[in-house]
Amino acid sequence: MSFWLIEAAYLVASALFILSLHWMNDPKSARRGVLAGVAAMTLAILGTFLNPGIVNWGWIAGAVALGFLIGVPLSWVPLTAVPQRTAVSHAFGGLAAGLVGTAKFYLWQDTPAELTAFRTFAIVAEVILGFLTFTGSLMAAGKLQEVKWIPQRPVTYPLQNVSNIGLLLLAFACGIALVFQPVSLAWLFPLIVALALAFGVLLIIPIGGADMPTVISLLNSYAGLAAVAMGFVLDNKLLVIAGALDGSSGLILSIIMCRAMNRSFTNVLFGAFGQVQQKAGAAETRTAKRETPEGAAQVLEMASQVVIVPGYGMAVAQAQQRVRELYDELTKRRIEVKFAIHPVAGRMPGHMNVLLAEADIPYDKLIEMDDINPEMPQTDVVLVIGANDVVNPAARHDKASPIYGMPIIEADKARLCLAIKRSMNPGFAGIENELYFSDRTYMLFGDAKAVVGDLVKQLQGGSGAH
Amino acid sequence: MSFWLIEAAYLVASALFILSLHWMNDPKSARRGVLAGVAAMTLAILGTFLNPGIVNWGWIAGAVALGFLIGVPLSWVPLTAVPQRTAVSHAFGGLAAGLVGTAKFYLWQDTPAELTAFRTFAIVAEVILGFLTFTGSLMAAGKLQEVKWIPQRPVTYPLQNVSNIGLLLLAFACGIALVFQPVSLAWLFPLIVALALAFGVLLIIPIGGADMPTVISLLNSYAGLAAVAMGFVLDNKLLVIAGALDGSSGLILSIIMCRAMNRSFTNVLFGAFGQVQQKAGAAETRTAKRETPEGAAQVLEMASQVVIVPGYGMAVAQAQQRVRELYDELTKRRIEVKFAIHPVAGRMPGHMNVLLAEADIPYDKLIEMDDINPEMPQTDVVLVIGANDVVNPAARHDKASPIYGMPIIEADKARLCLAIKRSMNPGFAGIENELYFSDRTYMLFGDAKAVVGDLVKQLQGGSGAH
Amino acid sequence: MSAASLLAAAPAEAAAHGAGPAESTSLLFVFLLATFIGLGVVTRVSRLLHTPLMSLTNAISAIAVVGSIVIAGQDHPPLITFLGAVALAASMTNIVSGFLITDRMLRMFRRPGEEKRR
Amino acid sequence: MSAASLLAAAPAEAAAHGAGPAESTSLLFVFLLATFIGLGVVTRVSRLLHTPLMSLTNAISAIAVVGSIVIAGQDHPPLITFLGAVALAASMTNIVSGFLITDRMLRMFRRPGEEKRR
Ligand SMILES: NC(=O)c1ccc[n+]([C@@H]2O[C@H](COP(=O)([O-])OP(=O)(O)OC[C@H]3O[C@@H](n4cnc5c(N)ncnc54)[C@H](OP(=O)(O)O)[C@@H]3O)[C@@H](O)[C@H]2O)c1
Ligand SMILES: NC(=O)c1ccc[n+]([C@@H]2O[C@H](COP(=O)([O-])OP(=O)(O)OC[C@H]3O[C@@H](n4cnc5c(N)ncnc54)[C@H](OP(=O)(O)O)[C@@H]3O)[C@@H](O)[C@H]2O)c1
Repeated sequence: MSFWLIEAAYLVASALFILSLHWMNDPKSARRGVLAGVAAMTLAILGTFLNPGIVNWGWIAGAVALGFLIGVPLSWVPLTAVPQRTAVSHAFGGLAAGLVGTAKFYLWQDTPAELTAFRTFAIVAEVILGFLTFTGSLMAAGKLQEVKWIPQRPVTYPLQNVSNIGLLLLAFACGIALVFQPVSLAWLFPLIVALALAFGVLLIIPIGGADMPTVISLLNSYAGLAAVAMGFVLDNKLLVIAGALDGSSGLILSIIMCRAMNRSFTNVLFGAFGQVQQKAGAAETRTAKRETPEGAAQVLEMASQVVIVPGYGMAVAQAQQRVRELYDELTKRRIEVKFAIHPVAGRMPGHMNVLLAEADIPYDKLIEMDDINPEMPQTDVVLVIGANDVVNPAARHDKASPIYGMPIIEADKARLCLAIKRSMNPGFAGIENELYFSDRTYMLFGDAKAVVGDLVKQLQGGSGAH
Repeated sequence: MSFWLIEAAYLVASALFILSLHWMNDPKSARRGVLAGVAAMTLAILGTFLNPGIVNWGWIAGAVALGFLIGVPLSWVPLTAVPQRTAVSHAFGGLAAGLVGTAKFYLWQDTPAELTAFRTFAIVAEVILGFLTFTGSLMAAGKLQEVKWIPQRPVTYPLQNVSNIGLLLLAFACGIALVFQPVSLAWLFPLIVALALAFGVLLIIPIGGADMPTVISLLNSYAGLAAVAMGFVLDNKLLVIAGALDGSSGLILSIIMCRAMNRSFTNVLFGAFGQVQQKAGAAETRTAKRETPEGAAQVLEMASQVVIVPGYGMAVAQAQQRVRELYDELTKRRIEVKFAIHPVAGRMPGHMNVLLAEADIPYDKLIEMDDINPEMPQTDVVLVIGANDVVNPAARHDKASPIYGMPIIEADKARLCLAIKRSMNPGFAGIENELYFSDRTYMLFGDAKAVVGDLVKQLQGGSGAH
Repeated sequence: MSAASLLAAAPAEAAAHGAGPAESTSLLFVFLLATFIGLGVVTRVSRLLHTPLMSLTNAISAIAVVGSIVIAGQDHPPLITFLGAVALAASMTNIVSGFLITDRMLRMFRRPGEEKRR
Repeated sequence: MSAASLLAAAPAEAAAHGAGPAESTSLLFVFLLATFIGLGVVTRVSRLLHTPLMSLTNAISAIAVVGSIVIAGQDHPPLITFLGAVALAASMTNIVSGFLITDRMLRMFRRPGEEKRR
């Protein structure tokens, strides 16, 4: 009987997981999606509890409690730390998969009949994926958190890629050997684990901190595939389904990011992107026009349509609240304010949307790049807040530029452009931005939060009447 | 080994079937979709041939040859006969499913262990679905083909629905009994088959000929579900997958049709819709304005934007070629011609699109209802060719009308309307159409093909210069 | 009630033959997933192509051919073989006519400017 | 080469234990279908919600909890149980934090006019 109950629970859970992702297609139904996910996960867990032979309730209770103890605080992180948190979670996911695989392997040593070629292969895949996700994600989290002893910039050395790939191949070679001699060659297993752990670290070292978001989504899909492999090991369809959903989602997100950056996976993974950063930042000669908050405020007051282009800088400066106030001041004056959202503005997909949503800006004001660009020529003022690469016209014409071909928000087409940043330093791509030297652009130097704050003050002063 | 080859073939086939439907999302890739479908089917068949124990190659060859003999001519039917052809195919599909189920049931009588409750249940489902689809589709085809001895109009008698449902329930009751006593109660099996066959006929009798398209797509999904059941019987995933794809497609198409007619399934299946037809046709008093082809041709020549609304009448009259010539004449004069396509114009979904495509009209001129309606007020002339219900304004305001709430093409909003039909008779819904009495509407009475032909002659005469 | 007893019944049988209960539940999962895919894919089929879609799915539903071949092909009493052969012929008819007519219709759809496809 | 030998090897084992080859191929079918669904569903996720999507899938991938419970819960040598417990704790962490943070983010998205959701 319990068999059928469990299968039924898993079946419903699978459907709910699918619906959960499906409902994310619209902010209106998104929270229902989360509910569906929670329900599915609960069903999956309760179903599993029905398994005959589950006895160590103490251990389970303890582990679950521990999970809550770590999990709840982990969900309080500030939004800017979301990428790190995600990375850490992937690490946990990978660890879990790896450990389960390891446990199964050693359990089945006593009943070799269970270790079919198919299963052994699955175990090997699960363990390699799991453990490389574990260390890889930890490294990624470290780089994003800018931990001291983890170098931000890509670290490269001769034959790096060759040796990394070699390592992975070696691990799989051992795996294949195990497939044929799962018992007599069991000593290979720890070696595989070690290789996977090492590969995870080495994979990340040559990748620049700013490429981490892409890497994280890739690790996301690895974590998913690890779950799939676990499903193959345990003959569990629910694991396969949820894992596959996860894997494809991670894959698609990273593809979206690569496209929006006009870069290939190989380039992200092995390109050691972002080494040049320092050099580029230095070579600086031409001068840009500056503007004072007073002047900028007046310009904004005179405009009838304003487009705000937020970028990573707004996230770093935590300026979203001030931006909201600015939005209110301008709309109060019947000025039409829209936000131009570049798919890879910030450091993770949809980064800007969450920040602005946090600041209570209605999401129908957040316009996607392709929809806003046609309006740019009719726009009076574009206000760039801590964005750089995503508004760099070089992407359109300068074949030499590393971001050539990356679709951008065409701030340069607007009648006038105000840009808030702390210096003339380049952004993530490490290249200078001619937009800031155009004679229609005025720079407002300073921390985004402070500058926007000044603008708001100016406007409030100006509109004492209201 | 063969086991794995077969499974591999089936796996690839499943993927190809999915892609086949996926590629139908765009006319550009649609033919690739067909290729994928053919490839998948070929793989499935070849894979099955690998089954150990397939010996009667003679029988197989014969049956396959016969299939080609019937199938190839069946694919030459004129486009107007497509609904009938589809119905006939569903009949074949249902028959095949039913026969396989029957064969399996009697084969397993010798090895009762094989007749698990699960399988017996699946067999019963397969046989009932299969055979009711068989007779039901034949009836539907007959009604569409307007075969003499099958009454077009819904035939009703007291307690009809009750008795029909009762019949179905009885069949299932026998099925449940079989589940528990698959061998000792085997004599119930022929009874189930008979009941299913009878139900198929009785299901269609009360449904009007014009509702057949909806019924056909429903039967389509039944055929799919029968294949799914067969999959459960034979432990064959490919059958389950292809069947499920088919089932959901049929379901969605019938839902689309019901929505576009603003009717419910129950209303279609048990509503005995279309009885009123005769009555309504009679009650006719008001007179409509007539127009001659000459006059109409002049009106068209003066227009700058013309929208053509084709309907079932164009299909019946096979007027699409003439319409194409009209289109050419008008565009020659730099008049912008668009076609307004109602989702249920004609007698099957997408009917008009195929006819006009057959007449070589580029598909970017075929505009969906929702996209064309906003343009109507700016339209100089709307030319309605054999359409009626889909342009009946009563759907908007007359709560009493049977089509109230059905979305329509708002021909009445255009500056001027020309309507081609043979008489003032009503259309499928059997209700009169006030559009034809509006003072902005001019009727062109006659067979669509003839009238449009006249229009073309007029225009060619007028534009001898070209 | 029937369902429940079904479930109860099956595991008992499980041992008796090849396909254990696990196998039959796999089929349920496959059914669930395939249905999700079907709904997702078909809702995105271009409205232009609903008629060809009908005949395409019609051809696809002829997948019953797989079952028919097994029945007709294996060494069974002649009556059974005959049933199988009829089923096979019927399915083949659908496959052939279904794909042919779908392609015939699709060939008619002409992109602006583009020549009609043969 | 490895794949082929894999396939060859498995059926032999089949008899030896519960899950026959049919079962393992079912998993392949399930994987194929689920991947199709995943690709279809995720590509239609609103761009607005890509960040919440990341944390949601993150929580979903913690489905590994199922495997962890089995390992940790069954009567095994203490070391195995310990591994299982660690895995379980890790998965639970992801489930809890993943869903909580996703919901926290989604609560922020405010429809025009509508009050912020609590
Ligand atoms: N979103 C994703 O998923 C994703 C993933 C991977 C990579 N990326 C990459 O990240 C980049 C995102 O482009 P972006 O324009 O948003 O950011 P960006 O190109 O990195 O530029 C951010 C700018 O903000 C300024 N800034 C930093 N801190 C600031 C502060 N506190 N106050 C004011 N300004 C500040 C910096 O100039 P100063 O130092 O002079 O202030 C910098 O030029 C793209 O190149 C994209 O390819 C994005
Ligand atoms: N498309 C689908 O999937 C589907 C499915 C089920 C039901 N339906 C129903 O079918 C109807 C389709 O609407 P519709 O406007 O296209 O067709 P309609 O409402 O049935 O009207 C067709 C009109 O064409 C005229 N006609 C018939 N033969 C003609 C000929 N040879 N030359 C000129 N005119 C001719 C008829 O008037 P005369 O007799 O005076 O000539 C008739 O009024 C809707 O009510 C819809 O709900 C459609």
